[in-house]
Amino acid sequence: MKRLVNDGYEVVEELLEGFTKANSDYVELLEHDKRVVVSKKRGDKSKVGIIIGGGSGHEPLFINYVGENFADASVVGNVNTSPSPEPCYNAVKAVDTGKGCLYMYGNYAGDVMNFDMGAEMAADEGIQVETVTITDDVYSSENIEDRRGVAGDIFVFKAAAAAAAKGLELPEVKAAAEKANAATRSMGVALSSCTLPATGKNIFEMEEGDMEIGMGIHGEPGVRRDKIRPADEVVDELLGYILEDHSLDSGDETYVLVNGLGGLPLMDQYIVYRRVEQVLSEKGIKVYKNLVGNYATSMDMVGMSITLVKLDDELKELLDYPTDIPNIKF
Amino acid sequence: MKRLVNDGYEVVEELLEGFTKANSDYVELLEHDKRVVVSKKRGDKSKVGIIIGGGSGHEPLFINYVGENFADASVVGNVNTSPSPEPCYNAVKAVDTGKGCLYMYGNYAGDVMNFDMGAEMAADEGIQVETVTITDDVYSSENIEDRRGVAGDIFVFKAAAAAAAKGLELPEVKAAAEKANAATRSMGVALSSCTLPATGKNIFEMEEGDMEIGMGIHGEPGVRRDKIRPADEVVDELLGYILEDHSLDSGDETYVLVNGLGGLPLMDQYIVYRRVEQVLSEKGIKVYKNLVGNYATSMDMVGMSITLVKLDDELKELLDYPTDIPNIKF
Amino acid sequence: MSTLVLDREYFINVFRDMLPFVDKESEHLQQLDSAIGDGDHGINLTIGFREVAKQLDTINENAADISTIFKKVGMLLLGKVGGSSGPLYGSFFMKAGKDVTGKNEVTFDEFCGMLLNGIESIQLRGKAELGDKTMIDAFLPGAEVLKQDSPEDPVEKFTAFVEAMKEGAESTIPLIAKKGRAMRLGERAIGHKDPGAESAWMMMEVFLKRLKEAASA
Amino acid sequence: MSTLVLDREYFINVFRDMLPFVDKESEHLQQLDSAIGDGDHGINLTIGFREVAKQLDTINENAADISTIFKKVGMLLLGKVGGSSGPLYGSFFMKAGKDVTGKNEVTFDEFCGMLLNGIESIQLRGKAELGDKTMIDAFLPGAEVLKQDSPEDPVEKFTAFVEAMKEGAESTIPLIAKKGRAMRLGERAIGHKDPGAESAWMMMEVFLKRLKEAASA
Ligand SMILES: Nc1ncnc2c1ncn2[C@@H]1O[C@H](COP(=O)(O)OP(=O)(O)O)[C@@H](O)[C@H]1O
Ligand SMILES: Nc1ncnc2c1ncn2[C@@H]1O[C@H](COP(=O)(O)OP(=O)(O)O)[C@@H](O)[C@H]1O
Ligand SMILES: [Mg+2]
Ligand SMILES: [Mg+2]
Ligand SMILES: [Mg+2]
Ligand SMILES: [Mg+2]
Repeated sequence: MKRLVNDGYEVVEELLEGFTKANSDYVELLEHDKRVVVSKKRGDKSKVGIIIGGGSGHEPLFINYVGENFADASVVGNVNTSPSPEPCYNAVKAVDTGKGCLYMYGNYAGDVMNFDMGAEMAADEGIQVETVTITDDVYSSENIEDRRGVAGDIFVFKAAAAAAAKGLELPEVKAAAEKANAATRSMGVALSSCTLPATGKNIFEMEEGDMEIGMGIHGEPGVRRDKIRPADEVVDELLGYILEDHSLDSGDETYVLVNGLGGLPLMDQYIVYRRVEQVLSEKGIKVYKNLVGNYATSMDMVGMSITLVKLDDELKELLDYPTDIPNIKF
Repeated sequence: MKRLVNDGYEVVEELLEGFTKANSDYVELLEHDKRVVVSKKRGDKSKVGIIIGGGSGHEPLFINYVGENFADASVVGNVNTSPSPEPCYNAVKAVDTGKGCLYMYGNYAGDVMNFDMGAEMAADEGIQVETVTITDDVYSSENIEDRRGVAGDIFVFKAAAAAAAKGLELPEVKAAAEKANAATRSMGVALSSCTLPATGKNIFEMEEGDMEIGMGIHGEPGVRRDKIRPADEVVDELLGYILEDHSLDSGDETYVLVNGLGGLPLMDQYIVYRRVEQVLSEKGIKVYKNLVGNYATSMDMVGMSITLVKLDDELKELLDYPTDIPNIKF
Repeated sequence: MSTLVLDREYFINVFRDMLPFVDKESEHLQQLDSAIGDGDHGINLTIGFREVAKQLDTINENAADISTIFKKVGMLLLGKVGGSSGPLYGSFFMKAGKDVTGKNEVTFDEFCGMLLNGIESIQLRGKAELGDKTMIDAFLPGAEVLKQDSPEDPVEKFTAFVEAMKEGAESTIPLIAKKGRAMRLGERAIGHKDPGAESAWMMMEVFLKRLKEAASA
Repeated sequence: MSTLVLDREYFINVFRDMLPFVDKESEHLQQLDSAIGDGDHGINLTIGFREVAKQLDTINENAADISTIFKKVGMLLLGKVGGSSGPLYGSFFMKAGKDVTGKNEVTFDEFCGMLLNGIESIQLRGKAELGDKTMIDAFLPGAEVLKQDSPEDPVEKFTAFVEAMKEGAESTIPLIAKKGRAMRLGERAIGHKDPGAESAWMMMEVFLKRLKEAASA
């Protein structure tokens, strides 16, 4: 148990208390539902409501992506567990300005069931809610629509949030999210499990010196278990899967994210980025922009993922849109 | 060995290659000395050169703190090891505009010897270099001037960099750094060692479930080894040491940093911040601003430190100065 | 047709037994979920039934009928758990209560009907089919037993129900998953029992234990 | 006064022996540094002497004299290692070369003088005193032996020098540190040998081994 928490069953409440205190200029919890983080930077113009969410334990995902020109609300579940329907619904009630709302979250069975129930509750009151589930994790299924959402989430969130900030209507905002999702591919590797605060234990055991290619952000098993290899070889393998799946050709431009899962040193992440850039530039693929750091974690899991977004002018404009969110430059 | 690196003796070169590629808008390596990161945002106005540095393995410290209105150069040592004199000198040659330079780094014997030799080399050529060593780690000595520098570094850097950006002269810039250093106190706790890339091993062994109060950012032993206790108790103890040492009274304002050492989940850091805020507000001490995240790490060490800066109007103005550095909002 | 009648006390007792049951099995369920999921199934049930335990007296005091008790329990699970098992077990209990409005005791056959309603709602919510390696693989064989218009005594029938569910849970071991987190595992899911199928029959066994008491009373 | 003369080949051989020596002792030195420092003393020396090994042939080809060889080795350590040991050992070798300009062989007594110069520079650079728990605790007792105007044969004298340094290193065990990283440890430093003191006598033992060869040749 290498965690600094109090009661393992109270971590979400305490996390949210700390987070909202630390960022009281940006966010607050709904008075009547402490599982909904709402932006204080919404202003009073009418726009499509951007609602993101999922289980806790991925910080800064999802809560830090609430703010100006980003999400209007984040719905917060228990650790590694989708939020329940009521906060999904309460988020809609809180941020809808009459133009409807867009739910965006990683594609997991639990999230789909709960957010769908929230959307049904909103529909009963005549509020329109659309949904885009994010499916960037290349290796999680052959069928794109069955894939999981991992760190690529943040590009989909940002594209849709920018579209909403520009004043577009719900169908266009949804289309922006879908477009970003279709352009985004990720693949990860883990060198350890994360520690569940409720049990103080690892989700699964992993031998020191092993790695799992393709492991999910909740510790779902991946492609295969292997001995840790040099960073460059690991990058080459991950990029191999991504580029096989993604039509990125010489002359194309990408937004690159090297995302730490929580326990991997930033040093290693830059070493990884170095190799990603080498491989892409060998192939003539241009890095338009990049992010290197812990943007979507699995608590203390040691590992990282690589995300490539294939860009066109529309996506560039959306992903360049200025934002102001807690602690993150994006 | 839970690290993603190639040759453990090449990590610094590869880190710097990745970092400068990822941030080519902000920084470059000196053509003739690849251990000096130089800002591309220096512009051409004459100002006091701000030079920071130290060993590698603390990323984002020191390299990410180079940029607009922040450091002009960072000198990079081996892992956990001060840079040698030559790059310290080369940094001065690269950024001096005739107004002299200020060296700032954590107070460690190795750094002092090497930077001092660099300063002597510069002095031989008539370039004035002043030095402020940072001494924020409360428990590292009774004598303030013997204390180590840890995460509080970043406040000292920023204060001096802002003073330089405002066009102040070297003595005033140095005075700003000294003032910030005198106002800054930190104390940390570690739940694990970091892994040295050269050996693939922990620096020291720590029993699962143990923690070390007061451990240094390179793994230097701290006050005492103990069983891990609930986060709130750990915070109370650390704050106890800081507040005993620091004259912060009801009505005072502070800048709070909860700094992750690399392997501690952001979730836990927010839980810690929650308690820090509770204790301070009980004492009537006002949090002016805060930072929560990995700002100065020890690679994959699991742990965190708390830093409190006692503010007055001058420090507020300096610490509010707008900056633009890679990936960090500060 | 059996003449056994179950009163609200029976159901309150069963719901009171749930937390100790979950506490006992939590680690076992976590291990199953670790192998093919995200390791939290036991935690999820603990979170849900802690809340049920906390509110059960109040629910009992305020509920007009058995229907309300089931609905409230279902809503607590739905509201507190999240994930997959929150909406699935939440719907199960909520829908199990739907046909017994106004009643403060139900016959054994009515009780079987309640469970069938609950099972139906899990199917509706999760859209899983037999062989997808989910709790449905336990519930559907159990439902077959419940539907049989058998002359047996209630305890025997309910024992057969739980047995069929347990076998259904066992039957998930060699399967490749088609729903839930394990879906992405492909062949690597083979050899592991589905955690939701396991918790499903075990939860029904809690009903069985109290049923034996009620029948012999 | 001894008549032993040491040529540049002797020194080149010693510097060539440094990397194998460091490779062998690196882990041991790391462990000492882990206990009271930051665990990298062995790594630091490895980094330094890898570079020395890489450049030694070139240095030998281009160096006009023994002085230059020492200065170059010192500069490599200074430039590549950093930390505390970089400037300390760097100064040691640089200053050891300062009085032997133009020479391609030195007498044993000149060699002792070179070492004394080196030791002096470590004191100047680090400002540590006897009992501060640093490499100075090994070097100063060694220096006393070197300074003795003894009639003994060189190998005997140098053996006594290394012995005195080794004892000096041992003497750091019960000390509280006054310099370097261990300074902050207070009482917790007690019971641990200083890594720099240990590497110091061991490095001098590398000189001793080749000296025995040279003396018997
Ligand atoms: N679509 C579905 N239909 C029926 N049961 C499902 C479905 N998806 C998941 N399950 C069940 O839920 C169980 C997992 O529950 P739990 O671990 O609590 O949720 P989560 O997967 O969100 O972590 C699985 O073992 C499976 O039995
Ligand atoms: N001021 C000093 N004077 C003499 N020796 C010193 C001084 N400071 C440190 N040392 C020596 O340096 C050794 C540590 O070297 P090393 O681990 O390579 O550097 P660092 O402490 O920078 O990691 C200590 O064991 C001690 O012998
Ligand atoms: Mg879950
Ligand atoms: Mg060091
Ligand atoms: Mg689960
Ligand atoms: Mg050291």
